Amino acid sequence: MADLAHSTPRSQSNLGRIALRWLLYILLAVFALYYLMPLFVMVTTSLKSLDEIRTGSLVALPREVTFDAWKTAWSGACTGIQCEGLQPYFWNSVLLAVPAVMISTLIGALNGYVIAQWRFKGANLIFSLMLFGCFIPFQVVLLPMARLLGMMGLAGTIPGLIFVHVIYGIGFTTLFFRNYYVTIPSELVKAAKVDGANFFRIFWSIFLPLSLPIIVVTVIWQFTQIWNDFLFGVSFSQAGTQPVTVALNNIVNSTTGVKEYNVDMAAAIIAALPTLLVYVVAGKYFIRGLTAGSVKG
Amino acid sequence: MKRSAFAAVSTIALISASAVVAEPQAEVLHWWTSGGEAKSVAVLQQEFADNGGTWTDMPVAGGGGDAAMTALRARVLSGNAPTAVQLKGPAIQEWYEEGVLADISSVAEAEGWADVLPASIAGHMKCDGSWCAAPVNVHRVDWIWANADVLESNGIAMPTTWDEFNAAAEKLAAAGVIPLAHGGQAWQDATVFEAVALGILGAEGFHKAFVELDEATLTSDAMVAVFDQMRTMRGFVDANFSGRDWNLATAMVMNGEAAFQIMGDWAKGEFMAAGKVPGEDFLCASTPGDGFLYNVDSFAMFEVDGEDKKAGQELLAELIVGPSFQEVFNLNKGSIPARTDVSLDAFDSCALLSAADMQASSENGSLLPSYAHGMALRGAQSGAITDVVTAHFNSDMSSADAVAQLAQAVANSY
Amino acid sequence: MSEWLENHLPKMVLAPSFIAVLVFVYGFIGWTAWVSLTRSKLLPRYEIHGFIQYDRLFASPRWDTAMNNLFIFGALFIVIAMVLGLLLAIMLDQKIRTEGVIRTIYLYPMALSMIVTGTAWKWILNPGLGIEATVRGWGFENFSFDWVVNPDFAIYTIVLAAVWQSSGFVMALFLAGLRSVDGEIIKAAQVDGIPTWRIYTAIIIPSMAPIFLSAFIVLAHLAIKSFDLVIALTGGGPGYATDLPATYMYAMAFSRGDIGQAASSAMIMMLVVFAIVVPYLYSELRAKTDG
Amino acid sequence: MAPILDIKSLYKNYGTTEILKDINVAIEPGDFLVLVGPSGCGKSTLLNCIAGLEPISGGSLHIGGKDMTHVSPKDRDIAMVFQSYALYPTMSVAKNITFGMKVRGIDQATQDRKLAEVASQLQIEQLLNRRPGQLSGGQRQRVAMGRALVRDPKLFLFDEPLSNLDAKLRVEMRSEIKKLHQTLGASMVYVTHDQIEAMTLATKIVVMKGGVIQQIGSPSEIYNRPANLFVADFMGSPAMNLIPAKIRQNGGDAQIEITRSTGAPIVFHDPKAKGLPEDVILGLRPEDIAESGFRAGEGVQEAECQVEMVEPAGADTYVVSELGGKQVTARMHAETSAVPGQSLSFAFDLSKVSYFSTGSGERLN
Repeated sequence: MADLAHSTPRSQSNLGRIALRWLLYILLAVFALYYLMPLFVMVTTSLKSLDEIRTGSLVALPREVTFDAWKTAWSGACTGIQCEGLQPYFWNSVLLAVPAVMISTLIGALNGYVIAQWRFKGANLIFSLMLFGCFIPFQVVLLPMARLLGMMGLAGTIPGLIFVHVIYGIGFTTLFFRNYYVTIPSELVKAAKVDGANFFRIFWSIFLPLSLPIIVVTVIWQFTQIWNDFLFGVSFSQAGTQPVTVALNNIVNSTTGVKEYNVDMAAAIIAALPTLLVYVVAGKYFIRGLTAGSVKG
Repeated sequence: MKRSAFAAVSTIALISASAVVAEPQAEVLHWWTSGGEAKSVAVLQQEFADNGGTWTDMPVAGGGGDAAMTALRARVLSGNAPTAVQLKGPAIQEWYEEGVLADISSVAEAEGWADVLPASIAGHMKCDGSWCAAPVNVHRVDWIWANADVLESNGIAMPTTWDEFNAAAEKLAAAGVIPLAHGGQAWQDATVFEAVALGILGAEGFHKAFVELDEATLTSDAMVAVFDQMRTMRGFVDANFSGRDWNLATAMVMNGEAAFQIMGDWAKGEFMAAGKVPGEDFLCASTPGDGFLYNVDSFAMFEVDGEDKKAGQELLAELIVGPSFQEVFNLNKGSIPARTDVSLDAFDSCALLSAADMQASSENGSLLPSYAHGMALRGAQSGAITDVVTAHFNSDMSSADAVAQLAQAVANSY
Repeated sequence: MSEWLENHLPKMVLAPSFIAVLVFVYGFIGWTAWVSLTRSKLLPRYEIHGFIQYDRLFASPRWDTAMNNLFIFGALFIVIAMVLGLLLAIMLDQKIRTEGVIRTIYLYPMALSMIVTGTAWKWILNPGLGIEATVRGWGFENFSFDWVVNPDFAIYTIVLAAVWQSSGFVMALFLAGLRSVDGEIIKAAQVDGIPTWRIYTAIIIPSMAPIFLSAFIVLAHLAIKSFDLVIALTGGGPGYATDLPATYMYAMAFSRGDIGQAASSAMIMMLVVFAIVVPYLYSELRAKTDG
Repeated sequence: MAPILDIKSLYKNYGTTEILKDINVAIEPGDFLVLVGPSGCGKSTLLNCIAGLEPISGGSLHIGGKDMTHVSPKDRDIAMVFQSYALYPTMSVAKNITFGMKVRGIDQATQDRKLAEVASQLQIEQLLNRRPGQLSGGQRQRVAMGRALVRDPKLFLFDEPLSNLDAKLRVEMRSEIKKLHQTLGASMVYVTHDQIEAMTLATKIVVMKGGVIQQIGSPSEIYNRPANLFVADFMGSPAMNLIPAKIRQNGGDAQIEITRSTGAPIVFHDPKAKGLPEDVILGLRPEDIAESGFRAGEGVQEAECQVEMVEPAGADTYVVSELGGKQVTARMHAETSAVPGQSLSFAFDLSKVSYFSTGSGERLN
């Protein structure tokens, strides 16, 4: 596939090829600018002082770089009467996202394994019912979910939030794993059965070790969804269990107070750091994982 | 298995928290999160703590309380309502009708709230005759703010009629100054609209239209005139107003980029934060016309279990309406106290003006609830009106069409 | 006994998820359907009042705008994100030296929520602060980019930001697709002397049909659920020119205390989802049972 | 001695479709049973049923004298080699081979010993630390065999194990499997669609079509006395000539008349044809038709035939002629004088002839 670029046949002159190559790079750069623009605005603003923001252009390089806003955002900004910055909420989000991602990934893997490799009557119907669940607008579920969480005694707790994220993550995680596992020949399961391995042993010893690429895709997807979630976070948390997006919203979206844009922006970047990091570090594996089968139909 | 484990953990947490007998507890849901606001709430928390209470803060900002209301609904449905919630206007009665509010009449009667609160404001705090909410402050909504230097250099005085305002605006526009700093968000459009409506319809007309939803008034020629004035105002706004936050509009006035802004008295906080002095750097006046549109923040107490929480509610209600808190809080927030017997010595000139106007309006019956800030109508109706107002302001809809749509939208909102 | 367990273990493993989906998706849809027939206000009530909420919904000009916007926004967003994603993927597939960096730059918006980027976008799009002002500052006095303040164009800024957020992901999907195309077919085509662009249009792109479908589904799902995007960028304005069904529903349910109305709009949204997803599921399952 | 594998009236349905119908097969210890048939005939399904990988819908199945009808694969004392080898991709070769033992909790020393044995037997010692992905097709095949061998099962099952190899390797592995069978004396069931593989390996062949057994027998029985037209046509390459013929009963003798488009019909005599219906299909393998003078014996009868095509194939030359409206192939020696278009005298060995019913296709003699 990648040979395509270099072995273009004689129809093009050398000069034309170089020009084309330049054009390609210029285009890529232009798009890179488009994608970077908001981040640029956020970073520059977070490094300015409030005075400079009030007086200067919002979209310009800082005249004087200061990291005060970052310090404030992390440990000093007020989200209500508590002025501890994002810090405590950040850890709430970690406590919430890590188990939720792990549980929903594991459930998705098991579900995908069953649907792809242990087909039984009705499995496809169940799968499509689950898939449809991915498309339900989350606003719809807020109120009945609140009621159920209350009945289960999970209202306002982090386990409650984990529960909600796991439930609404099942559709996508199952989809990912199922599409990955259908590309694995079913003879593998048969061989393992003859070898004496049972359902879970086959999953654990044979399928799970094979699943790294799709686990990466699923984890990235789920982590992004859960970390960035605001709606569930604001609805199903109470004081002390609010995730970082709610705190960020409290900092950024005050309606009738003085706005500190530099702190807002620094807070926004801090709140986004984990997901950014995941994409930067695991981005390569993301493409690989997609290539490894999850994109098929 | 897992669930019961969770339940056990939270039960233990509850038990350990309530081990000390009836120490006042309060989890307070509010959307005061920015610096000045948060400082104001911190005052309350301090007083609460000084009286032996434990305050748990549950701030949810965004959308003028929308996000907080989302959280509230989920909390109430899950049977886990916060102890106290920032609620205002008819929403208090709406929640009361759902049967989830607690009665705080005992506190109110012991503290004699009826004697110190203006009758119209007290009315908002009562549900079926009993007290169900405690007022914190009075924001005046129908303010017009101006940059003193800009007015002076253009030889303009604060307008007292809309015609004067229009004339001044045209003059300013000719001089290259943006006459009206405005942020094109639905609630800001509605804020300007109600100020205009109050000026043109008068106090009685305003009450008829936006409290009683009287169809004749809503479709009257005067209402057409209100929309006409809105169309005129649209011409005084710069091209980039859409989606602008209100405080950026305030900054335009501060910088002299623009001359006027019509906004509630929280805008004063922005001026103050930038070190501007009222009367010197910036001017405040009520918008043209008689009357006073108030936006009263208040706390409603929800039905909760546990002696400690009930004790917390009573303590909180007592403190909120207490004179010391009313003074300190409003100094921070830019509003004026809800109770009328608080000393105003420490307040700035704008606040004094506001307090005096409130007194006068209260006496002549022109003390009116702000529709744009959810004081006059229930959410569905005020929302329906705002839809039309903002649609008209942001398009070339004719005033006659707007009036027709207004009546229809109101009818369709029940 | 152990044999019974062995035979039914797969079903038992799937059962909790299935039950969860039944309750938390279909049960809740049923609940919403019920509530949409009531006069629920602040909190749900359960006495049926017929189709009054639907009558109100269809009488509301704001809902009209929201549905129109959904179709404009949905169509543009899906088409542009797909085309751009494909284009970027093809460009990145030309042995670009800095591919890793560029790919990350294209992909990172997916990692950010709009709560994070909303303010930055607002400034960039605002004519007085952002692109228009900057370009004018460079001396192009007549440059104009004021979509966000123009009710007729504001919806396109939503498209712009939505494309910004999602096209990188689509690119990743397509890039993965390009990388898994059988190399021998391409070699065969090159031997046949077919020009590069023809190889793409005639061989590679058609072979990625399943990816188009996947991308379409992901994008359609984003389009229908788009909510924080609008809230952060325009708040539905100017006026309610950029309202979408999701924001309409949210406004009704949570700022207006009109839950019955919100439920009826949710049901209509669900019907739209249904119309898109069911054919997809049908084709998906048919293809898979054939194999 | 009890049969090592005994299948009695086995049925297999998917919903309402019958995949396997009334299968009855038994083999003795040491037998090499080959299931052969065109793709989709149900032979792989039958193998999966034997392995316990597919539940059966009816009938019973005994392995080693024990009822295994509802026993799970791991307890059937079998080992299986798959078409795609089904090696565990994330495990080394050694781990692939010992995985089954590990699952069964066999001690490490035994595992190591058995691994060493099998590895030397298959000459894969140098591959033990590699991953399946690093192996060639033939090597993977050996590892898959190793995984089966290490089990010492009562019954080996092979599912088209050679079909993914190239021609040369296939022949090599085939003889290796045969050798293995002979040295181990193990019982094996082997699925293939390649009739040569079936003939070379089997001690017993089951020919299947459409989920129904067509014939069970030794390779020579299957080859020489096919039970019906399908078996006759499927086994052997080039295939058996199947020529429509008319039988005229003539007192003690029977006349067999074969029409042809050019010239007069051929008439043979065969007492075996006595009592057969008038219309039959006559089956004769190419090697039973020779050039006159190269074949003599009791049943040999000669006839002039028009040569249409001559295909030299090294050791033999195939000569094609038209009889009864069919192309008839004769296997002649390499130096045959046959030339297309010429007439040649053919010798037909009627002692080897098979008669089939035109209606049912069943063998008549």
